[in-house]
Amino acid sequence: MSNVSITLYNNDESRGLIAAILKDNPASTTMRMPGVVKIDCPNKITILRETVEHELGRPWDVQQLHMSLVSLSGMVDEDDDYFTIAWNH
Amino acid sequence: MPVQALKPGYKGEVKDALANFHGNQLVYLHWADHLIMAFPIALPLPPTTPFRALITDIAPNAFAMHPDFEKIDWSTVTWQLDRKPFTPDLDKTLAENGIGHKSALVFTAPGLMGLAGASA
Amino acid sequence: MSVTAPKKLSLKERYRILTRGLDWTTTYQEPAKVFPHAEFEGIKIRDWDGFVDPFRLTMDSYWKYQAEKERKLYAVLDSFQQNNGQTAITDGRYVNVLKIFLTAITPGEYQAHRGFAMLGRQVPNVGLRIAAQMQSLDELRHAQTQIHSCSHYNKYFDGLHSFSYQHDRVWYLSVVKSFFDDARTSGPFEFLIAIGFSFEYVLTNLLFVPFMSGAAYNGDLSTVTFGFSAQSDESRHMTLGLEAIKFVLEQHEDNAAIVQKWIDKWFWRGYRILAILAMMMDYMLPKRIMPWKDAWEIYFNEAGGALFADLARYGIKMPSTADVANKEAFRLSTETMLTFYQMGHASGFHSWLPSEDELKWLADAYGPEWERLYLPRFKYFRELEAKGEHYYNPSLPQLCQVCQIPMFFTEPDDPTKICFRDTVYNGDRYHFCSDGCQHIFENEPEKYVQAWLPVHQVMQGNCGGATIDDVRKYWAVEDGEDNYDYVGSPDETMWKGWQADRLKVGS
Amino acid sequence: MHIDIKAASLQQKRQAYKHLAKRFGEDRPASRYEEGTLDLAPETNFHYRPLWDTDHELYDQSRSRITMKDWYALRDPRQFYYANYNITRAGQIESVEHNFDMVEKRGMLSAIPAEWVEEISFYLLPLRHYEWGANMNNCQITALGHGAALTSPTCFAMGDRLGIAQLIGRIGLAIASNNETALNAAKDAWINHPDWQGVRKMVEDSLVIEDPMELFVAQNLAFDGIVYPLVYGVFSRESDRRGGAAISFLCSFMNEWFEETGKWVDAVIKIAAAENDENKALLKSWFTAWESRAVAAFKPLSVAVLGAEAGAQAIADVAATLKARAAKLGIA
Repeated sequence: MSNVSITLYNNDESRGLIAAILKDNPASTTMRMPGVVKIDCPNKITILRETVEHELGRPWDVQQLHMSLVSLSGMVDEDDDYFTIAWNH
Repeated sequence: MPVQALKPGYKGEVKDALANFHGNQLVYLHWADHLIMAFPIALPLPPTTPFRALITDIAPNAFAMHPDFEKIDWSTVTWQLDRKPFTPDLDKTLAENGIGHKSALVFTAPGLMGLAGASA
Repeated sequence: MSVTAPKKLSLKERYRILTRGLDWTTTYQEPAKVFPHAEFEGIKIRDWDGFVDPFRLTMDSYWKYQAEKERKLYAVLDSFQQNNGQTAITDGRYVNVLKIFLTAITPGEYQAHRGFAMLGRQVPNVGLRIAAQMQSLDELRHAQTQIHSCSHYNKYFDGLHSFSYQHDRVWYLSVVKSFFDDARTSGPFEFLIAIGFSFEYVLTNLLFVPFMSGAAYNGDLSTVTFGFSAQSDESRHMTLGLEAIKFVLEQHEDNAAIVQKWIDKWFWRGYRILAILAMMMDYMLPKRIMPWKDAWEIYFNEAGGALFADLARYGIKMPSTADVANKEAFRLSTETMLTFYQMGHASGFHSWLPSEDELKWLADAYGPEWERLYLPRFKYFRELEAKGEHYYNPSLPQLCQVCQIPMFFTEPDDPTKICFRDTVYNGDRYHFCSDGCQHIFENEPEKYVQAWLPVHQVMQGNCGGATIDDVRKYWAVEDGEDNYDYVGSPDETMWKGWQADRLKVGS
Repeated sequence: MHIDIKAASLQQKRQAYKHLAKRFGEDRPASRYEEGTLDLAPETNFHYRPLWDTDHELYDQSRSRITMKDWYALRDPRQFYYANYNITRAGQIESVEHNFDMVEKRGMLSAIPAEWVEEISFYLLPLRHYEWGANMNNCQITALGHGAALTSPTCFAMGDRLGIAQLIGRIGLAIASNNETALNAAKDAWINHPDWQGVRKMVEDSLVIEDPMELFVAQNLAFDGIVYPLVYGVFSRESDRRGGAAISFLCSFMNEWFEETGKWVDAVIKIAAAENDENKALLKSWFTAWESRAVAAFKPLSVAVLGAEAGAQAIADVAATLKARAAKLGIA
C-alpha cells in the first residue's frame, strides 16, 4: 500500500475543499508549504461533492476542483458526485 | 539496434564528422583528482600537434589555476586514452600516438590529490 | 419526432456522447493514410476504444474554467506591474532563477504545445486526441503566461531579453532543446510516454511544486501565480500520461518491453535536465524551501515509488537508472553549481558563491561527505575572489553526446572521479556522462549522431566566430551585463539602489 | 513598503523583449499578443530529423510551398493569445448557455413542427463530423505550420471546432430529450446518405493534404466559406420561416464565430498572397480547386433542404459571395 496525494492552493476557495477531504479521509496527513497544501493518504482519497457543499455552504460542481488543484499522484476517477484518487495495489 | 522510423532508411547528418572541423580534430583532456576545474575540456587541434604541446602549451592555460599544477612532475604522470592505459611518445604527433578524432585523454599526477586531499 | 421530458445524463455519459461520437472510420481515404504515424513504433493496439478518458472536460467547460484561471492570473500580473512587485522580492539574486526559467523552460512549453498538437492529430482515438489537443492549448498557455509574467522583470533586469533566440543557440539551453527535439521527433507513443508520462507525471512535480513554493517564499507573486496556475493544468496532463501508459500496456503484452525502454530513456533524459533545477533550489533561491534531496525523496522516491508499484502488474519496473539518481542526490546541485560558477563569463545569468550561512544550510542538509568534498572548493574560490581573481574556466567543456551537459558528473559510487563512458559507432567515437546516456545512444545511434553539440559547433566556426566575444554575440549574451558574477553586476547595482532608497524613505 | 522607492530609481532599462524591440523600435512597449506570439517558435539548430519525416527538419518552412520572408507577417487581427482567446469564448459560451436555458424553459423545441425537426436533424447534426474534420485540420496546421503567428490561432481554431462540434451535439441531444437517437441517425446519414457523401469525401480528402497552407485555404476559406453562409445563413432563415427559430437561436454562436474568425482567415491569406506572385498563383489554384469541390459537395444538401430551384440558387449565391471575398484577398 502506498500513499496517494493531492496538492491544493492554500487559499480561501480551497479551504472548504481541504476540510471536506480531511473529514472524509481520516487517515490523511497534511504538509503545508508556502502557497500550497499537500494532502497524503494511504491508497485512496475520496472527495465527495456532498461534503464539499456542506463545508462551503453552496453548490459545488466536481469539475470546479480544477480551480484549486495544483497536483496529484494516483489514478483518477471523476463523476457528478465524487472525485477519487487511488492506487490499485 | 536500429531506430524505428516511419519509412526505411532513416538517416541524419553526422554533425561532428572530422571533415567539419577545418583540419582540426577534437581531443578531450582531463586532469584526474582536480575537480575544482569542473569538467574535462574540449580542444580543436591539428592532428600534427606534437603530444608535448599538450603539456607545454595547453595544460598551463587550462589547469594552472590549481595550486597543485606547479607541483606536477610530468615524468611520473600516467595517461589514459579512451579509458585505457596509454603511454604517449611526447615527441610524436597526436595522430602518430594513435589519438583519433574525439578521443579522451586523462592524466594522473601521482601524489597530487587536489585541495584538502579531496580530489578537488 | 416528439420532444419529451429530457432524461438526466451523467457527466460520463454526456462526455462520451459529445466526444466519442464525433469520430468515424474513413472510407474514401484509408485510415492508414489519415493516421500514418499510428503504427511505426511497433506498439500493438487491439482496440483503440479501450482508452479511458482521464478528465471529462467538454470544450465549453474548458473555456469556462481556463478563462477563470486566466482572469485571476492576469489580475495578479497587472497588479504586480502597477505596484512594482519586482522591488518586493527577497533579493536581486532571485531574478536569476527566472532567467533560467524563461530561457530554458518556456521554450520547452512551446515545444510541448506543438508536440501535443501532433499527437492531437495523429492518434486514432478521439478521446486521446481531445486530451492531447487540450494539452496543446494548455502548453501554449504556459509559454505565454511565463513570457507575460517575466515581461515586467525584463524591463528592469538583464538576462531575460532574448529567451527564444537564445534557446536555439546558447550552450546550456541546448540541453533542454535537445530533450524536446528528441521527444518531438519521435513517434506518437514515445512522445506521449516521454512528455505525458515520464516528464509530466514522474518529474515535473519537482519543477513546479517545491520550486514555485520557493518563488512564493521569495516574494515573487508573479511567478508563483503562473506556476501554480500552470500546475493545475499539469494535473490533467499527468492523468493523461498515466491513462495513456495503462492503455498501451493493457492493449498487448508485447508493448511492455517497448514501454519499459522508453520509461528508462525518458526518466533519465528528464532527470538530467533537472540538474539545473537542483542548482536553482539549493543555490539560487535567497530563501530556500527544501533541499533538492528532500524534494527528490518526496516527489520521486515516494510518489514515483507508489506509481511504479502500481504498474508492476504489467511487468513495468522502476527506471533502470533510478538508483544512480539516488546516489547523486547529495551532490547533483553542487556539481552543477560549480560548473555554472566557472562558466559565468559564458552564461546569460549571474552566478555567485554561497554565503557562510548558506554553506552551513547545505552542510546540514547534505552531511559530512558533502562537506569533505565540496567545502574545500568553495573555500578556494572564496580566496581567489578575495584576491580579485574570480575563477572563470578558460576552456570549453566536453559534452555528453546525449544529454549535452558538460561531463561534470562523477561516478555513481565515487564522487571523486569523472564518469566517462564512450562507444564507437560507424568509425566515430561518442562520449557519455553516464550509463543512462550511453544506453540511450546505443538504442538509436542513427538519431544521436545528429546532435547539435554547442561546443563542437563553436569549434566548427558555426557560432559567430572564434573568440568568446564573437560567440557571446551569437548567443545574444550582453557582455558585462547578463554574464559574470552577480556581485558587481548592473542588476546588483540597481537592486542596491532600490534598497538604499527604501532605507531613506523609511528613516 | 516597496512602492516607497522613488520613481527616479525605477527607470526601466528596456521597454520590451529584444526580438520585439528589433521589430518595433526600442521605445515601444509590446502588447501581450506580440509578446506571446512573435518569434516564439524555434528556427534553427535542430538536433534530430523527425523519425516520421526524414525529409524535413523538425520546424521547416519547406513543408509548405508558400514562401514568406517573415512568417510572422501572418498576424491575427483579433490579437488572440491564450488568455483573451479563452475569456472571449467563455463569454460567448455564457450566452449560449442562456440560450439553451431559455429554449428549454419555454419548451421552444417542442414547438417546432415534427417534419422540420427531422429536416434539421438531417442537415445540421451531421455537421458535427464536418467540424471534427475541421478540428483535425487545424490541429494538423498547428503541428506542422511555420511560425507561431500562424500556428497559435490555428490551435485556437482547433479548440473552436471541437467546441462547435459539441454544440451541435448538444442540439442533437436537446431535440431528442437527451437521447442519442438523433445523433446516431445523423452519424448514419454522414456515413451512408447519398446527399452527404460529397461532403464526407471532401473532408476525408482534406485529411491527407500535406501542405499546411493548402490545408488552411481548403478548410478555413473554401469549405467554411460555403458551409457557414449556407447552413447558418440560408438554412437558418429557412428554419425561422418553418417554425424552427429556436434552432437559429441556438446556432447564433456559429454566425458570430464565423464573422470573427473570417477576419483572421482573410488576413492570413491576403498577406501571404501579397508576398509574391508564386504565392498568389498557388493560393489561387488551391482555392479554386477546393472551392469548387465544396460547392459541388453541398449542392445536394442545399437542394434537399430548399428544393431544386431555391437550393441551386442558394449555393450559387453563397459561391458568388465567397468568390467576391477571395477577389478581395487577391486570389480570385
